Amino acid sequence: MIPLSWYLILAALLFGIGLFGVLARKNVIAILLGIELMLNAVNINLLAFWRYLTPGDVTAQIFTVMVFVVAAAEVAVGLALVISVWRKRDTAYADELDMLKW
Amino acid sequence: MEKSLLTIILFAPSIAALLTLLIPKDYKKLIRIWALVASLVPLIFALVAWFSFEGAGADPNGYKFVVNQPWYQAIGSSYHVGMDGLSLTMVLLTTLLAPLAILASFGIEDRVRMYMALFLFLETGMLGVFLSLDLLLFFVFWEIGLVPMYFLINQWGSPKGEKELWNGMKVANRTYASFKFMIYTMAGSLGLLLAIQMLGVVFQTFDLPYIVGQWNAMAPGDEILGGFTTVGTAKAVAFWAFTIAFALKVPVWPFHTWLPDAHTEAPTAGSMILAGVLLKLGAFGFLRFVLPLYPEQAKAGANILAGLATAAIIFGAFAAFGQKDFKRLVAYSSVNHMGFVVLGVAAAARAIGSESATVALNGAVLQMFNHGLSAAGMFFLVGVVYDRIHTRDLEEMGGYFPLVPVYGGVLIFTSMASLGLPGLNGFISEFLVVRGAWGVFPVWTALGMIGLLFTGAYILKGISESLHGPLNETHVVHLSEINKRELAVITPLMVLMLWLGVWPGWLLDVIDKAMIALQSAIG
Amino acid sequence: MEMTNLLIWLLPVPPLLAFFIIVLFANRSNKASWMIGVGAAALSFLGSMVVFFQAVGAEHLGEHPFGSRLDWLPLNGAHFQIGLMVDPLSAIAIFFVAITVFMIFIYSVGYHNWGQPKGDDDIPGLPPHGATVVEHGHEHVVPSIEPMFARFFAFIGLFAFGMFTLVLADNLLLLFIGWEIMGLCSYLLIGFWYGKPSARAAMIKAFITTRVGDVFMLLGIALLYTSTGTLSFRAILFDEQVLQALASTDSGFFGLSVAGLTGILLFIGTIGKSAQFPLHVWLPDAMEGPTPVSAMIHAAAMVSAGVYMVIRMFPLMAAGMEHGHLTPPMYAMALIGSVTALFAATIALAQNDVKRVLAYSTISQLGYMVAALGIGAYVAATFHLVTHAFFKALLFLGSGSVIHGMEHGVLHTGDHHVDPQNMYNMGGLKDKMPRTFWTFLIGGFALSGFPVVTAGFWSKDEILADAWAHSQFVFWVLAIAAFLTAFYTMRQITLTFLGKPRTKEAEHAHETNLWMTGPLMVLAVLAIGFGWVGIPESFPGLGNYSNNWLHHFLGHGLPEWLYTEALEFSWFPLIASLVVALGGLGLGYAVYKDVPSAEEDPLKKVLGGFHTWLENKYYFDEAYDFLFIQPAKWFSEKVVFQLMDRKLIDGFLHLVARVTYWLGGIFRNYFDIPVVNRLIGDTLGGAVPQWFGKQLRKVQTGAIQTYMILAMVVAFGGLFVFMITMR
Amino acid sequence: MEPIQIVFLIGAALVLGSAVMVVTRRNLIHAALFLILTLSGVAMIFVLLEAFYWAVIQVVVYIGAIAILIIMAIMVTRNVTGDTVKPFNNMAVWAAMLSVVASGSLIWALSYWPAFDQTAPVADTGEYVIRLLGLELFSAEGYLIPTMIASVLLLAALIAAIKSAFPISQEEE
Repeated sequence: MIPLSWYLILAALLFGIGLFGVLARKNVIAILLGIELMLNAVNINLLAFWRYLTPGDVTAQIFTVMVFVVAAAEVAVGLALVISVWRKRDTAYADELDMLKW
Repeated sequence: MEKSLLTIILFAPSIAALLTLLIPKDYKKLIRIWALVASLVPLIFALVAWFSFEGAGADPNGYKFVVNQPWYQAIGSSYHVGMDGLSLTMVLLTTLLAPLAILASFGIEDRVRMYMALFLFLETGMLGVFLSLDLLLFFVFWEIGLVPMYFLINQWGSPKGEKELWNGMKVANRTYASFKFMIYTMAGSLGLLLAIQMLGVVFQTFDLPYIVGQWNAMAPGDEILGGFTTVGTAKAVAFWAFTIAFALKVPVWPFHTWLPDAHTEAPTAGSMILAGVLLKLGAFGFLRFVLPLYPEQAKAGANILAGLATAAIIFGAFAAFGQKDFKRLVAYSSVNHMGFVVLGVAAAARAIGSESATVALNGAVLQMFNHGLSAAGMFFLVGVVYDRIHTRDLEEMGGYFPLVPVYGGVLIFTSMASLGLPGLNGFISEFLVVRGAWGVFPVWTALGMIGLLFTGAYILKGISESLHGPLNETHVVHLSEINKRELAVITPLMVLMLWLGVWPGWLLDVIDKAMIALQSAIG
Repeated sequence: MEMTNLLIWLLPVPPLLAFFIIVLFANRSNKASWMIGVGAAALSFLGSMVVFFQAVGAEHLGEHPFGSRLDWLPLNGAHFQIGLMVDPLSAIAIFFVAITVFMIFIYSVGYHNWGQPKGDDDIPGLPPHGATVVEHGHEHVVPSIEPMFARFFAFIGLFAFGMFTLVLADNLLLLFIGWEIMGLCSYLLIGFWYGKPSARAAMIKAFITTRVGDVFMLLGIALLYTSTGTLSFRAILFDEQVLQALASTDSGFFGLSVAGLTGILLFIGTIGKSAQFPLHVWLPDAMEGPTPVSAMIHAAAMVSAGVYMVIRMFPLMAAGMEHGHLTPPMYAMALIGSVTALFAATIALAQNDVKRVLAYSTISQLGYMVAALGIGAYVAATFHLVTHAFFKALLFLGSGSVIHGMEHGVLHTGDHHVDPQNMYNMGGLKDKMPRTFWTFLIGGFALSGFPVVTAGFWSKDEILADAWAHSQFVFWVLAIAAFLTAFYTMRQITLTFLGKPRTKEAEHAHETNLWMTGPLMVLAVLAIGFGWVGIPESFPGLGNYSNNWLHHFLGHGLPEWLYTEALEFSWFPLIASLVVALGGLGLGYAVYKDVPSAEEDPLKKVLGGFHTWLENKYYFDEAYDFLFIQPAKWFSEKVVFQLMDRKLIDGFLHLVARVTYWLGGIFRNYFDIPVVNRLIGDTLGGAVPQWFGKQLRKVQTGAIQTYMILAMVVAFGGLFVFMITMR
Repeated sequence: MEPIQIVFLIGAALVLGSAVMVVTRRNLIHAALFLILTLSGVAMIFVLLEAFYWAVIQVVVYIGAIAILIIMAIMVTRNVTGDTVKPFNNMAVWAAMLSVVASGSLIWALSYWPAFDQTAPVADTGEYVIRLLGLELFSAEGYLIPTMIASVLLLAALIAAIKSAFPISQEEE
């Protein structure tokens, strides 16, 4: 039998890897990949909680639905923005997009 | 549905205003159409309220569709809204005029998005005043209405004209007018706010029906505020605070000079709303707050109020007759017409509970509605001409009738409604006011007839100087016939004017019941 | 009965529908417009005749009039009702209204040159100038169609609607509604040719002057409503208790009873509407409108409405009358009516405009009716109202025909400086326009009261007989006025039709077409025949063949306590009326049969300087302008607006602003600038925040990941610290 | 070591290993391919959690749609093979440290939770749950409004994506 902790540790590690990707990568698409990893970690946690704590209730699954929706929307908008930025500024590097600087 | 109806009516415009801000500012057409469609939402729900009003359940105070939720619990204020026949009438007027005014301002090209958003916010402010049953909530909405109007006049007002002040300082007319409007209303609001706070301290709540019940049950000699003063004194002071605030808004002579300035300088749609709805806020305040809260003081002060109302009727008519500026003429006509409302209210205050009082109140409320229609129509029609020839000077106008026969017909129709021609709406309300006031203030009423006579004079002056008279040749090129969009604005108003003139029963029935209830609540 | 009650509601509807249909749909088609307009008038006419003859056949119509009512205004938990009603008075009224209105509609088709080509340079707002047509190779000018042909029929339809509503109303408020609608229509129609400055002035004058009366009348209505709680004619006028209560309650104004005050207020309405002295000034100017409008205003509708109203309210006016003592309203009516009758007749003597003479004669005749009512001659007043409607409509339409004929001459000669309305430009038209002449002659004789054959004789005779019985003063004034009437009527006929043409234009005048002369002939028949319904039973000779139908029919429409039997016959008034009528006519012909031009008017020599006064209508217009209009303009512009609003009220506000501004300046100069700005602002407000800003600015790299790292450091660093400390 | 635990460890290793590759590969195409591998691993974990439905969704939505979308975006924006620039920004070290702190503190925090070492109860996780999920999603007492909002969000995202990815029109220039 697998204890709940294994899943949580897996999710935490996956989250950490994703976070690193988001913080450290230059390419905007790579950042998006990191975000996907983080969202997956969340999903693992949600489903693990569901299975171990409230298997008769579907609230956790509802949240999973929401995470999926957010992920889909985020990818769609994110990629569209990437393409738009690419067209306008000819770059896909996050650290070059610093027009907000003082 | 019944529970949330008023909330929807109230906040649909402001939500729409927020959404308007999301549309990119260059999509002017989209913004206009969106604003128009959004402003139809409250209208539709107001119609729902209208048709379900008879069958809806009333709370013990006679209000329907009531919502009462805690809002500002620490000081005992709550989100308490409700509707009776009076507010139903006013809500109907507001929600009807708002889409028409927005449609009328389709010609605006400058910062359309902000304009429309302000307009929709303004609608929420006005509706809030009509629906609030909580004094603090009422005051919040009362003030909210000011801000958009200030900017509408200040930013989109007529760009021409300068006024020289005492120290040689020159300001644009619209700046002067908007400032005057703002300061004037704020000045009245101060006393109003203090009086409301006083009530709040005494009763630990701002709930209007509760306060009305408690307040009138107290003896004038009772000490309140920890022995600081007595009920009688407090009432007398608070009565004048309320009265002055509302009298400024109506406006009653001699507090009226902000009105011609503001109306003249405001953009067309702003004038429509200003005359059509904003003036009604003051009159509404008299009916909703002053009469129930201070019946004895109102009775005592009624004579003064009636005198000022008569002065407004007479001097408003004279001043309108003395104008060369078409828009200012119409603006002064508002002073004249609103005088009848106040006269009716004053008569009712003096003779509360009698048949005359009911008739006078019916007349006053109907006059509020009617003036909303005809004044909005008149301002719009003046705006139509102004859009084409860019002047409001009657002396430069003349001879337009053969060039624009449809416009001419519409102008004559609307003018006649404003003049109070029988068969059109204004007559019935003026007749009812005269009938109600005659038994109470015969001398004031008789003097008011001078005003009624000069109403005819200034209306005919407006018509004859613009439509008839020698043609100004330079205007011929610019003057085009009223277009379909403009007709769409004025047609609903004209239909209502005629309908109310021929068969006012449908509206008066609601008003009548509300006015009887109002008086029985005072006792 | 049920059918009739329904039919009554339908009587005013066709003209109203015609108005809306023409305005909304048919305004581009002249043909559709006149057909709709005339058709509507015909429908109303037919319906009116049906109702009228049913009313004549009904028994006890006075006690049980036709009609029905419905709830209109919800007031105080109950309803204010409006309804339509046909009692003897309304029946008579719709009879003459329907006929004259119908005739005027037909006449208008011809008058506005239906069937003629479009004018060369006609513009809306001015009368048509004529069109050039080429016929058989040479050009000539013919009359052109009115440019606003359709609009005319719309307006006049609304006018007719107003009058029908007014005469059928069963309460004062509905009557007032019809009253004011006519006010609007007369305004629109008097100013029909708004391109003429005189028409513009006249339209406003008409509206405002009548409105002076209207606001008083509105007060009267409000007073009556306040004191009785109803405005229904049946409930007020036919209830003796109500009337007595009104008559015995003090109103608090001038010692009048409520009934007296109401009566006088309502009568002021009539003074305005029926152009009685001193509010008569608008009526002569109303000639600026097209002639059918003049006929409408003078005969069928507008001014008749005023008299109709006081006739209708007669029981109220007479409330409190005991033993022949006149009540205050009746006294006022007798006085004002007789003064007006004489006063207007004198002005008519000196007018040269063919329509203006008729206008003053209208005022004078209305004075007759009002005076008659003032002395209690209810039936006689009504009788004269009806006969006057017929013969005055006839005269106006006839004069329109004359003007049309003259305009024909003007078009022929092309000399547009010749005024086609000036009687001194006419003469000898008898042979050119025979149909117009004979009908005009009948109308003129009826107006003068030519004995026995004309309707005017019978009605005027009855008024004089009543006056003789009740008030000598009124009798003598009216008798003099009757003499003057006969005189100026004959002067008019002589100058216009008899003798020789004085101008080329008159030589080329031309009889008008059947559209116009047809209605003239119908009205001529009525101007003679209608008199026969009211021949007194005791009249020598003829009385044997008459039962004085009108007196019985109308008299029973009054409440019982007011009903009086017809007067005993008396010779003196009869002889007097014979003398004044025949004498006036004869003298008029004798004096004017050979007058060549206006300068040689024989009256000028006789009256001297007074003639100038008459020519200028006693300078009433000038006096009103000086006394009321200019002061009102000055007061409005200079006093109310400039002085009161701008100087006083705004001045006060600016003073407040100035003081505030001054106080603000002091605070600024002596506190804000030295203390706040320099001391606190420049050091604490300036230097310190600036330093912080410089430091913090470094964080703002603009790179999103920097921000994220910062955020994460806070979040997870916080969690880490939390774990360490809380473990 | 139970067999199921070994399976879990294999799955976990797959997930974590390929995730590390995702965030470190210089070539974005490779990174994206590794992402697919990670997502497959997660699907496997879902199977172990008896969330079969979600495993399927994971494959369909993430691998089938999202991953493909990302690959296409990469191809649009970059010369994929010749990516010579350094993949990390100059804060990579800080980021790595932060990530470790984040994972560590999360695990550390969770380990104090009583349910941390709980084992799975026996439960019906099959058809019944899917049915319940459907009912809850679309009933007014349940989560209808969030569902609606989510669908509106998707629609809005769709419109926004179309709008912003569209070729630059004249007015925006």
